[in-house]
Amino acid sequence: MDTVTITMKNAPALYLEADTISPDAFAGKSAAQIAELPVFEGNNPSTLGKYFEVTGNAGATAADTRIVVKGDVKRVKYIGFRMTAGEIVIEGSADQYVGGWMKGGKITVRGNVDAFAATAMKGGEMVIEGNAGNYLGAAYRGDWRGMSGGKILVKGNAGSDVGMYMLGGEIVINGNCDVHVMTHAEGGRVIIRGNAASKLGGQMVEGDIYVFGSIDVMMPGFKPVDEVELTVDGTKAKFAHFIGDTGERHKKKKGVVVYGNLYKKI
Amino acid sequence: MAEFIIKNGHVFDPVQGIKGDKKDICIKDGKIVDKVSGSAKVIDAKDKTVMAGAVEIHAHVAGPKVNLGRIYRPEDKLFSCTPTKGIERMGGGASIPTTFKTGYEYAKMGFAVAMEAAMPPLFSRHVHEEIRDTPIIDEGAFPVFGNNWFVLEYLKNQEIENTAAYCAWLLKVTKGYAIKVVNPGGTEAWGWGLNCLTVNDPVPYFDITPAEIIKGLIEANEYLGLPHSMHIHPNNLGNPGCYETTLDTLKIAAGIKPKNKFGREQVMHLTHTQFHSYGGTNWGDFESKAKEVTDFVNKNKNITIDTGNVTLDETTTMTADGPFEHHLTGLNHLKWANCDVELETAAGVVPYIYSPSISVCAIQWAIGLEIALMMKDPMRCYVTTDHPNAGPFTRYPRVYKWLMSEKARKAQIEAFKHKDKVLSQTAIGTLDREISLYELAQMTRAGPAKSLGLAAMCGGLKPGMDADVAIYNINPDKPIANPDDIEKAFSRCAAFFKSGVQVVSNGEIVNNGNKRTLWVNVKAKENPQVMRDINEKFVKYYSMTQANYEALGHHFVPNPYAIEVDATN
Amino acid sequence: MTKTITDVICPFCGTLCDDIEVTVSDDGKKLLEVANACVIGTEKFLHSQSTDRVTKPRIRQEDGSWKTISYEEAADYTAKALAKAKKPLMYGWSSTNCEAQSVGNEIAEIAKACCDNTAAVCHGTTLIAVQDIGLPTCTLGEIKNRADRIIFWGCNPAHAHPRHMSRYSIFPRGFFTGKGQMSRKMIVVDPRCTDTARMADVHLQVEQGRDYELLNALRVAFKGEWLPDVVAGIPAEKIREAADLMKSGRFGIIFFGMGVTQSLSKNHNIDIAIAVTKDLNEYTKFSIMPMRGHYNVTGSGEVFAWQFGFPYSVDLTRGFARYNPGDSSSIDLLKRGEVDMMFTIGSDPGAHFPISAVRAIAKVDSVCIDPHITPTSGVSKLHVPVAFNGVECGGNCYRMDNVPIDCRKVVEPPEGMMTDLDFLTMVCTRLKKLKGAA
Amino acid sequence: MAQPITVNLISGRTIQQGVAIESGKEKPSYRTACGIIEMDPSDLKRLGAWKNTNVKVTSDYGSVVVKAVEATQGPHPGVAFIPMGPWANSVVSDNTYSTGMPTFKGTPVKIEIAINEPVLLGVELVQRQCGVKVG
Repeated sequence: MDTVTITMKNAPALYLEADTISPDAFAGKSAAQIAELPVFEGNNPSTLGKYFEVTGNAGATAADTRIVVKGDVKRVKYIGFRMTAGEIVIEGSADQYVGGWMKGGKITVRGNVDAFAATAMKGGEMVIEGNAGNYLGAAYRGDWRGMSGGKILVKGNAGSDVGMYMLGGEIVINGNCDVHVMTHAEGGRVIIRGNAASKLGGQMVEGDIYVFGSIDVMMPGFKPVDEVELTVDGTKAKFAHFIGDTGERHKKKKGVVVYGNLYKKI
Repeated sequence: MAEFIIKNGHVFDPVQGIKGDKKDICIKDGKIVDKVSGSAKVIDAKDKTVMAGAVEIHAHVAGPKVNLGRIYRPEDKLFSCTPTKGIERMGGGASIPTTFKTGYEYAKMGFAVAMEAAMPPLFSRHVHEEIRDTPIIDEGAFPVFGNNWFVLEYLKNQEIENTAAYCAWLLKVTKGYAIKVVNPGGTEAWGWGLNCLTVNDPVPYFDITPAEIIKGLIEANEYLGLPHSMHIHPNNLGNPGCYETTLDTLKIAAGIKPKNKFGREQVMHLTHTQFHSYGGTNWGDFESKAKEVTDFVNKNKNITIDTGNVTLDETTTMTADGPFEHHLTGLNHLKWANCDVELETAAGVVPYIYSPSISVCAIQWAIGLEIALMMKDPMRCYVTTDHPNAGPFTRYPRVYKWLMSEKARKAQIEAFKHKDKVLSQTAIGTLDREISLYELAQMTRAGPAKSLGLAAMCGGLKPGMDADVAIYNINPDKPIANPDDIEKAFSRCAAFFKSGVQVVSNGEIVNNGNKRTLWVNVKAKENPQVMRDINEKFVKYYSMTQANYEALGHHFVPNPYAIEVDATN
Repeated sequence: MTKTITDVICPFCGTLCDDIEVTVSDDGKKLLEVANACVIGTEKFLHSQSTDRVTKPRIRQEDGSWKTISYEEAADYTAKALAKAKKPLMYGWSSTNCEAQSVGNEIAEIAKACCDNTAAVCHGTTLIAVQDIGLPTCTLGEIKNRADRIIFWGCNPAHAHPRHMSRYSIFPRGFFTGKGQMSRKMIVVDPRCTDTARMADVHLQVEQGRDYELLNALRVAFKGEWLPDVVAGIPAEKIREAADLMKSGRFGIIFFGMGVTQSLSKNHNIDIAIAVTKDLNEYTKFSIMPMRGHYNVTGSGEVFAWQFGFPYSVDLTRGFARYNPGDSSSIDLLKRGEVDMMFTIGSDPGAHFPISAVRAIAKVDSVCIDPHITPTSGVSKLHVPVAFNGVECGGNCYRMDNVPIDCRKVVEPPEGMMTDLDFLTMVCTRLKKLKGAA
Repeated sequence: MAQPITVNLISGRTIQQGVAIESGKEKPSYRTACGIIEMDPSDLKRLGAWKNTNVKVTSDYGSVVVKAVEATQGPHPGVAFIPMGPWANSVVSDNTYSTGMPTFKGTPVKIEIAINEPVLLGVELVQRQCGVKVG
């Protein structure tokens, strides 16, 4: 695997859209060619090289390419956009759409990410060592096909609307989580090791939510059914089990109605 | 205006009976002429196919439900919006393109005219604003009448004259083109959450049946002598076994003769026939009844149809058949929009994915093609996708490919997950007919133009007609090696002239043309009773005043082309 | 001598009343009387006659004072500012007509701008919800003729849409509702006991910010499932009664407003209210409708949608249209410091945006096109006063139920004053020259 | 000395606000209509304020001086209402939760008596808050 290091040298006055920072776009290119890749500051077309110092050549394929992003990229959007393979390490914090529509590969962010990270993710892995913004692993506006595969780990807190319209895959949040988790979900699971706010699992058709900490306000559409002992994300504990959203439509499998599940650690 | 001469092309023109002969086409002052001066610009169409501009008889391209589709489907545009390019404004939308993209895409495929198939009269001003912003192509819009309270009340008492007077008034104030009927009576029933699934189901409160509405509107249409016939989307669309309702609907036209000065020979146009040709009792034993429906139409010359071909895409369904869309969202659980329109109609919108892996979708695909292949007279059967219901209009070239190549059909059948089911539930595997270029010109040009009463104006290349001329990269002298070449050639014209202006060159837009709004201006007998009734309904039941109802003024219809009808005798 | 113009459209709120009568002087220069309009609409027509109107463009000088300039100079300034900007935001559009919006869109396309309308702080979250779940709705005449269950959720028409109840929803006697108010049951959901709530058969005084839970509880109640004893401050019994009242009607409607679009859960509140409506269609007929605020915010969404494909928050900076509120929405753009030029027309973000967003406007180059003196003009570099649309010029507008109604001109603007359309056309011509566009 | 109280602030339209914005936002009538906070009588009592007293409203997002008036559409204890306009917008939450929509309704605010501080006119208030130089 070959490593390309890009270091922010001229920060944008506004925000930079750099959907070309991905192993797929870098693959097969030299440092000089990578520096020529297009980026946009507002309506102003530019090149990656105008903002970043690029060192190292990419591997022949995306899978053979590792990108290390250094410097302040808090105002850079779309890093890892639609990536299918390879690896990106962001040493600081990044802006919106990190790993948006990604299908494979791995993204590690040492700092925080803003909203819309892993939008409609299909596969691969994302690790955010700081906090995640709103709409982590959610669907794009209007689409009923949200995150369908892959794994996201947030070591800090997450914003609102985690896993909206989620169909599959897993999101683990070590910290706390803001309102609306897995709204409209039809599969997948979200594990919140910290506290949750409210509005969990609204309009949920299928899927699983696990909360280790507190929940401010429960949705009325989640009915307490029993207590279960489970091993979740390596932790064995007793959980109160709720099913819901009982106001929503549900499929039947073998004559039995399938609900979404909410497990709250006791 | 410039003169052009298109030389050496293979001309297909059903209006003149030209079947691929090499013939020069001359254009002057926006019209086809016999000859032009020596200064005419020469366009070489050697080894190419030349046809009149195509005519779209039924598509949902402008108006409130189309725009609701755009508004509520951002995902239909994700990663597919196109930038401003030369004189082309930016565009977007796969199944529901923006107005600019709609005009450009039609023009790039060689279309000169498109009819918006369902205009809610209360929203006519909206429809016309969108038509205004759709470049190049001439457009008209069909106001819907089949659930209109005036019509229901007049026809309950068999008052054809009053119905006709009301239709004439509504066409004028909405700048409408034809009498459209959607799920007659059923959409009014939907006002209460109900429906009419057969032609004999009574409409709640109004004490009338769909059959009476259909018959009355055919008679009113012929009473006025409108250019187009009554254009119907029958009851019970899209349900297994619906073909019986379709046949009951078609039978209502029996014995009625067309009366008009436009050369139109039908009294009923059955639209998106594919959706109305289903047998079976449920989705499990779902089967094609294309044969039963086309047999009937083949025998009855006073009916024309269009196909409604399924293109196997993700699309957005939209129809004035409100209860149907409610039914559909119950099946696929995708987002449901509905709008009931006071005194007049309703509309619904639901996204739909015609997946080749689902047997019902594959059977629907086959039925649409069967209809076109089983219809004996291509002048009475027109290719549509009921855009965007069975697929986007941008897929026409693919539908042409399937119609023109048995090989292409076989390849698609092979690709289906449930191909055995397609073969057992339809006759598609037994049909070896391949539509010729001449027949295609009938089904997409001369035929729909005649059915719309526009035969003197468009759909052909006869001197005196509008100079709408499309040139395609197809050499009819050579066998087509790969059916995909058909799709490619019809997707982008080599050149297209609209009203004598070259608007497309090598598949690119080079001129925004001079688009017109087609509407039908009926001079009808004065009818004070109907005028009083209209006045009363506005005062009592409409939510806006009569004075603000008309689509009037330059910002709605900047370039009108009125087809005059004298119905005073 | 005076003359009376009938069937005039009121350019204030989304109710877009079209039965106003306006009396003008014989020369058509003075507006004398207004009949049929509500108190706000009347004020709108009459204020156009005030003598202290700004009638010429003004540019702010170094010392902060205004200098009067010509419309030509103002158009030059605007075109240059747009041409120069990397990410201009063209905001507003809700108090102007569709023709002006259309020219504005052309400008935005050439300038590669972000464009947004007042849905951003009004029913934008409704649009997000509609994109997620759809919208079973109807025109206002359907309510008048059929509806026997009227629900006002988080809206206060007695104040915000003063003639709504008398024209469409509560009092009118329609085709199937001959007894008017007697044929209807009215439910109001609001954390305050509003003047609208006082008229209701049932008032659910919901805990502020818990509409999502209450709507969820209604869905649960429809299905007869288990409910906690109290949801959002409302006892389960009362929720079940309200659910039964909704189900038992022949035709129901939920009207909703800022109480849900602007409270916690935002789009989700609407999303689940639409789900409630959809559920009710299993039992009876039900519709839902946003109480749109500005008289032509709906039209702006329509024009954006047919030209660009999205109803608001459209980002054209890359040369093609994109949309994602949270990224391309005005408040976020301003708050995040993404914008380097602000163009405002037909709205007043200075008064109606949170102060952090207004500060961002004050920091950048800015043009404000508005007949009034407003907080926005107060923080802008250039103020271009224009004729009052719907009073001094006509043009098409869309009512809250998407019905288009062509506004009427009833009186002449002060001499020399331009309309929105005139001024935008001048800007467009100049911008095309600057950008070398066709 | 009375203690500040904490309430949940919402904003919204009133008919007086509607009339005032059409008659001129630079005029005192706009301040009269919108430079107010409607409080439940029990909250006024808790604050120890008479009606029509100027109060300072402070949130995480800013602060503003408005006149405290008795709720016209109450009772709504614990909830206070400032009509839509720059006074409300000086203190409302600008958190959009990435939906584009600020949280105009539901901002926790602190209210304290500020008898001697003036309520500014609408345009003036915004100009001051933004640091705009006015000639």
